[in-house]
Amino acid sequence: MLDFKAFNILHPDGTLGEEARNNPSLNPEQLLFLYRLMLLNRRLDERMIMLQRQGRIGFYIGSAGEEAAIMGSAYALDERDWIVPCYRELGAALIRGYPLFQLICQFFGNAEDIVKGRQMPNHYGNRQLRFVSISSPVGTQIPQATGISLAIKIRGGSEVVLVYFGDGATSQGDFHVGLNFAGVYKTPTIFFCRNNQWAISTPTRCQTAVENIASKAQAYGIEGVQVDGNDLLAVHAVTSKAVERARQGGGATLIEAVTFRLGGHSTSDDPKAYRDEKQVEQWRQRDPLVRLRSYLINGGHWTEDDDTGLEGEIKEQIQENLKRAERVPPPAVDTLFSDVYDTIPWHLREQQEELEGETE
Amino acid sequence: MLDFKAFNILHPDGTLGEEARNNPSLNPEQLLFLYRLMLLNRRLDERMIMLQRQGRIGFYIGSAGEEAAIMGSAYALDERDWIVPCYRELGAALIRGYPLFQLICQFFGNAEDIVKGRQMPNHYGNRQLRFVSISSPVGTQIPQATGISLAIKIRGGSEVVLVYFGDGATSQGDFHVGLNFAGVYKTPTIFFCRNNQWAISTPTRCQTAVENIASKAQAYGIEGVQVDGNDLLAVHAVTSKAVERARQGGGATLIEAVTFRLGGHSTSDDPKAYRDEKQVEQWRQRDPLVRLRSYLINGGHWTEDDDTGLEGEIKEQIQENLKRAERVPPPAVDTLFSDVYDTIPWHLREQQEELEGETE
Amino acid sequence: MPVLNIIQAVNDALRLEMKRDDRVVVLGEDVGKFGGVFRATVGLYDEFGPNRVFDTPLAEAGIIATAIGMALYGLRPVPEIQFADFIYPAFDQIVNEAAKMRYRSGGQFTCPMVIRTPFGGGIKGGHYHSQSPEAYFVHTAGLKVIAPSNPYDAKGLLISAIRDENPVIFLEPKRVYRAARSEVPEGEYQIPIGEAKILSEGNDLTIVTYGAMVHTAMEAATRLKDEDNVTCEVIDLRTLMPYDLRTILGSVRKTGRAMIVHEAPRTCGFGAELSAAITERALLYLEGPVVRVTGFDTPFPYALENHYLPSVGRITTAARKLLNF
Amino acid sequence: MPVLNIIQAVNDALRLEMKRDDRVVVLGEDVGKFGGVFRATVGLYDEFGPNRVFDTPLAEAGIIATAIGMALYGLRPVPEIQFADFIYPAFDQIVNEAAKMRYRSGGQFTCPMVIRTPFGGGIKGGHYHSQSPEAYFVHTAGLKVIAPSNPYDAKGLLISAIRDENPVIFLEPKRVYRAARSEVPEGEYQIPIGEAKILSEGNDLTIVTYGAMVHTAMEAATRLKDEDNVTCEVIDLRTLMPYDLRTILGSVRKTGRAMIVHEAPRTCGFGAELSAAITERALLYLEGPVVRVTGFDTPFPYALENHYLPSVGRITTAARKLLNF
Ligand SMILES: Cc1ncc(C[n+]2csc(CCOP(=O)(O)OP(=O)(O)O)c2C)c(N)n1
Ligand SMILES: Cc1ncc(C[n+]2csc(CCOP(=O)(O)OP(=O)(O)O)c2C)c(N)n1
Ligand SMILES: [Mg+2]
Ligand SMILES: [Mg+2]
Repeated sequence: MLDFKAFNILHPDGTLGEEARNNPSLNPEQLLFLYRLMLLNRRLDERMIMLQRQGRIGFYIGSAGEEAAIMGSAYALDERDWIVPCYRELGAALIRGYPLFQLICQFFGNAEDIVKGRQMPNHYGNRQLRFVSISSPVGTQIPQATGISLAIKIRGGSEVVLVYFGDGATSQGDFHVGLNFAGVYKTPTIFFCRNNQWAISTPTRCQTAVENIASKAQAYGIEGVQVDGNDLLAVHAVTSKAVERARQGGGATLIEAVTFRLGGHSTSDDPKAYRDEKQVEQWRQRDPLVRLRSYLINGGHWTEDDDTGLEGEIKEQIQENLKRAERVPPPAVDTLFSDVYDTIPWHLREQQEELEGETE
Repeated sequence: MLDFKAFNILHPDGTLGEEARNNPSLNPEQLLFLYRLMLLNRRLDERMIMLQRQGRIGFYIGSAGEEAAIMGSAYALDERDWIVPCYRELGAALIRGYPLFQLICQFFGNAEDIVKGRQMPNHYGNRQLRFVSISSPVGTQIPQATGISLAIKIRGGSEVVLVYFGDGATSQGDFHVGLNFAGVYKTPTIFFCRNNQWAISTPTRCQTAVENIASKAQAYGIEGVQVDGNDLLAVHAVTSKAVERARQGGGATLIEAVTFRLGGHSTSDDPKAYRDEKQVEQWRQRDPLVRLRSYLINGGHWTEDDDTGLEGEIKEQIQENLKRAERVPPPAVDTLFSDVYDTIPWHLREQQEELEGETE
Repeated sequence: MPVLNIIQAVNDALRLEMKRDDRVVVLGEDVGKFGGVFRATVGLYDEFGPNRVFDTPLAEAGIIATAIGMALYGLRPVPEIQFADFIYPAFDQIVNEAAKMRYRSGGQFTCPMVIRTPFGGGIKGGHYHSQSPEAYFVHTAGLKVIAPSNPYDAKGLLISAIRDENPVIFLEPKRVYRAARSEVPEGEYQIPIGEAKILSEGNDLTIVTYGAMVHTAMEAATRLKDEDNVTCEVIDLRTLMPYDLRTILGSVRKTGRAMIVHEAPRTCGFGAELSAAITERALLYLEGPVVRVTGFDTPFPYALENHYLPSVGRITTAARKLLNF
Repeated sequence: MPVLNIIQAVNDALRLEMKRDDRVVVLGEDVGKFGGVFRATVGLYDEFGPNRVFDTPLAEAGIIATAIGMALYGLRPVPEIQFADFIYPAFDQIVNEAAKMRYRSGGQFTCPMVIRTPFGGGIKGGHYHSQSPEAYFVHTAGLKVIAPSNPYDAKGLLISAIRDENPVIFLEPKRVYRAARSEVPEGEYQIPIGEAKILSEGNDLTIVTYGAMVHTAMEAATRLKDEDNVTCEVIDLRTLMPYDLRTILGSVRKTGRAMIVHEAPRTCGFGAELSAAITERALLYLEGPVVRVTGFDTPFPYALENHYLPSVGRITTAARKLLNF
């Protein structure tokens, strides 16, 4: 699994490969911006998983090991572009400028959660940021993304749409219809598959008989490319190219980022029950965060001290937001009945009164 | 559309091409058997369409122009093998030995219809013949066929499964999941796509951005092959190969038979409203029936006189069965309530009594 | 006023709304140049072009998901599902996605769209060209469900549906697509979603129905009047969610008897809800149980569809039984 | 007798049936080596091997279609849908195909299979890990629907379901998967499909319920006894289609009052059917309307799920209101 031939720029040891020459890299400032957010992402995940263990939140989905795939791609977008996430793209939300406090309130499902405590942790969404509402059903977002991008095309817009999903999602009918519509209508869509090798306990070889998920693009007449998903530079380069092509009317791309889920599927999952620690260890050697840090330090853009400092900052930032969020009360009971429709119909109004009456 | 490069043996003018040398042909006896059924198929279609116009049956779906694709493939199977049809494979039913009277009773939906008058014309099925019950929803049969073939594999059987569908069906999620499961489990399935260029009024280029539907096989790690669907010999050769491979554990094949629907989608459809007569005329030149007849006559296996005789026989055969079928009464009213479950539950028993009482 | 059938009325509503609001787009199988297998979108392609009216690949999940995406972007899609029987591949997109989008995003993202689809039997369509799936959608919070019975209502309700901010399932009674004709005003007008219409006033029995069954119920009411001197109040619900309980209750409190007529299978059908809701709120007014005359709990048959569908005979028999309760 | 929880009872039933009948196969997401996300299939892979117990790609339509194909061939598939909320991609295969196969083929082709799936709220699962979709399936002719509330019934009903000749939706109450424990006989036994169980005898009020709500209803009954000296007859339906109307009516004719409790949204929920059916047949015995205490007509919430779910408080309040009608 580790000798895949996916497109790569930054080697696991933090040195640049040949491809660096052919691809405009990100400048140190950009890289540091990304590194900061990647570290925040990692620490936030760790912290929330701990909170879940302590019973302070109900559930959590982490993304350790997949940050480069998620953030390298999201960073290739403009503000005007749309992100259609699944549940594991916290990094994309952070890149997008999703306020940390808002995210944490969502994890608590409290009164300041902008989705009003209506969904499980990790199922946020922010219209202003063009970061679409997350749902659990695997794959549903894929053809929706095609729809957004078709609307853009119809209206002559210049935006593109980046949609995320896992290797498991490629088995759903919705994957097929989403990519097929995109091929037929030549929409500005980037289909970004995080192939993290596992769908809960199911390995990718049980999802598909082909080795290369990116090759499925051929069936739809769109571009396909496989990239080292733990290489921030490669992911960014490949996605930028796809964005460019989409923006210029060249149609959709399927990107397969080969990566690995270092943690459990979610806090409900114990991966030791189904996978070999050796595989995990091998992939830990390819940790995208460590790789980027090595590169930054080797290049003289960053020091161990800087890192210690950043760790401290992040810890405090998370701590502060957590403290604030934990003080926020749960959503008001009447939020149970709003937003089912734009206005509350008679039967829901009655049910609301009934709830008030019956629990007096 | 006419210069496609699909695998071909028998040229449109009835002469054999180069590929004839590399492929075991069917012997004249077999060819005559097939020709007789092809002609029966064509005349039966014509007759039923006329009956529909006269209001004697409610609806009909013909297959003119697609007989070689349907019959050449079905003929490549053994009796033990399964056929999973869609609504346009009358020819496969005939090959299978589906009694003509039974078919006609189904078109009438009368008391001798083995599906008990419960479905529209063309939605038959015969368990004894391993010819699965037809339903209207496009594509649902595809993953079911994978399921049958997986069962065969699990039980160590030697049967294979041949499933039919149109070009339109390739757009459904069910196409994707059916082929994907077949790839993953390496099942003995032959996915047979009649690419007849149209899905009602929608041309194939609106279903998919790729030219070659057979190439979609790659996405599932199964074999894919495109064949001249109006060439009985080529279809038979290609399908036989796929059957052989499947039987030997080599897994599934997607066959795309490039062909053309000469008539309307069904008796509810007037194709003049959406397609060019020129296209139809071009394809009429490639009529699989004419092609086979030319070959048989050129080879000295058949004469114009034989043909006139056969036409007479067929006419009579159809006429006789029609007469008999039209005398059969409609299904008894109590068949409304049986077969919903294996036994009739209380609520259906009550509803049956209610119907008897309320229509007294 | 011109006399139109339902297809023409639907077509008229689509054309007017497309003219009025360039965010309205029509998509579905065969709806483009061809104008739809029932001809409901005829002429729209020529008038508004391929960016506003287009054929899709044969995939209902794709049609609805595409419409959801378009709605998220700010368009007003009006997808057509060729027959209601074929809506199930899109069930997940409708029920888990479109219906829940507003709620789950705290009101940020919305899915205004109208899913048009012909429903109901009586055209010799068998299992898969006859179904009445309204109960599935009425049971799904977040959806509105509309089922007009005539051209006038069809036009006014479709216009309202397109302007509505919520996902709407718009069920068109295909049995009377052409048979139901009425005067239809030119130009735009709206019929409010959620308001039933009392088609005939009566004192003895309330018949609540919708879609093609309205016509059968009206015939039965005439027969009951003629043969039994019984007057029925026939209510055409028009909107099934949110439905007009107030009008129903007003009538039942007057007549003391209620009958629901629909084609869909009985068990857990929409009639069950109406029956339960009426009994909950008007028990003391009832002179007999709320009666359901419906399709049976079988798949929709072919040869015997006239036995399956509620008929004038079944309605009148049931009415007489109720009147003698 | 060993004391088991529901998961263990389900596992036990699967093992026994797989041993007894080599046509029984188990398939679904993560059900193989891993044993399922709720551990219901643990150990089966080791005991019966990859030909009898296997993981599928992540596609519910594929899982059910594969099961249909296997059933057509003569196997007895027991597919698992990981959460009932994710059954909709397979809705078309279930509703248009499995449910109609026997009827449409004149009884030639059949689809005996048991679709196991955990359902219901109370585990902080939000919109997509809490739904109760039973009404969709009860409304679909050709399906049986079962929802046990405890380990003993779960085992006996699952064995019956696997031996049944029809497609069965087997809804497992995940909130009490581990919490509901009871003595479960070793070895095989069957509980007949279609028979309800009276859990407590009473004279004042009949409470009809199923699944996890059985436990809430029993608590409410205790409270009503303690605080109001009101005795409730609590009926655990166990099978929702075909449901045991005879037992319900027997009880209602005795108590004169009926309440339905379920988690699913109210409108067009299964409670509507029960209410309608009771009123149709026992109107003159009723001392008040049939009352529904149910989930609300909203998507299933997250933070407020305890307000959404029928509680002991809501049940007792509604009961008192009915008793004072
Ligand atoms: C339709 C549907 N089926 C099943 C599930 C349960 N489930 C949640 S995540 C998951 C695995 C997803 O794997 P993948 O697509 O590879 O994404 P990853 O979790 O690895 O990022 C499953 C089976 C679901 N959420 N939706
Ligand atoms: C799920 C579904 N959607 C729509 C239809 C209506 N319909 C019937 S046949 C058909 C076109 C099918 O085209 P294709 O698959 O190419 O087969 P062909 O009719 O050309 O043989 C359509 C849209 C249907 N039967 N099922
Ligand atoms: Mg994965
Ligand atoms: Mg076709």
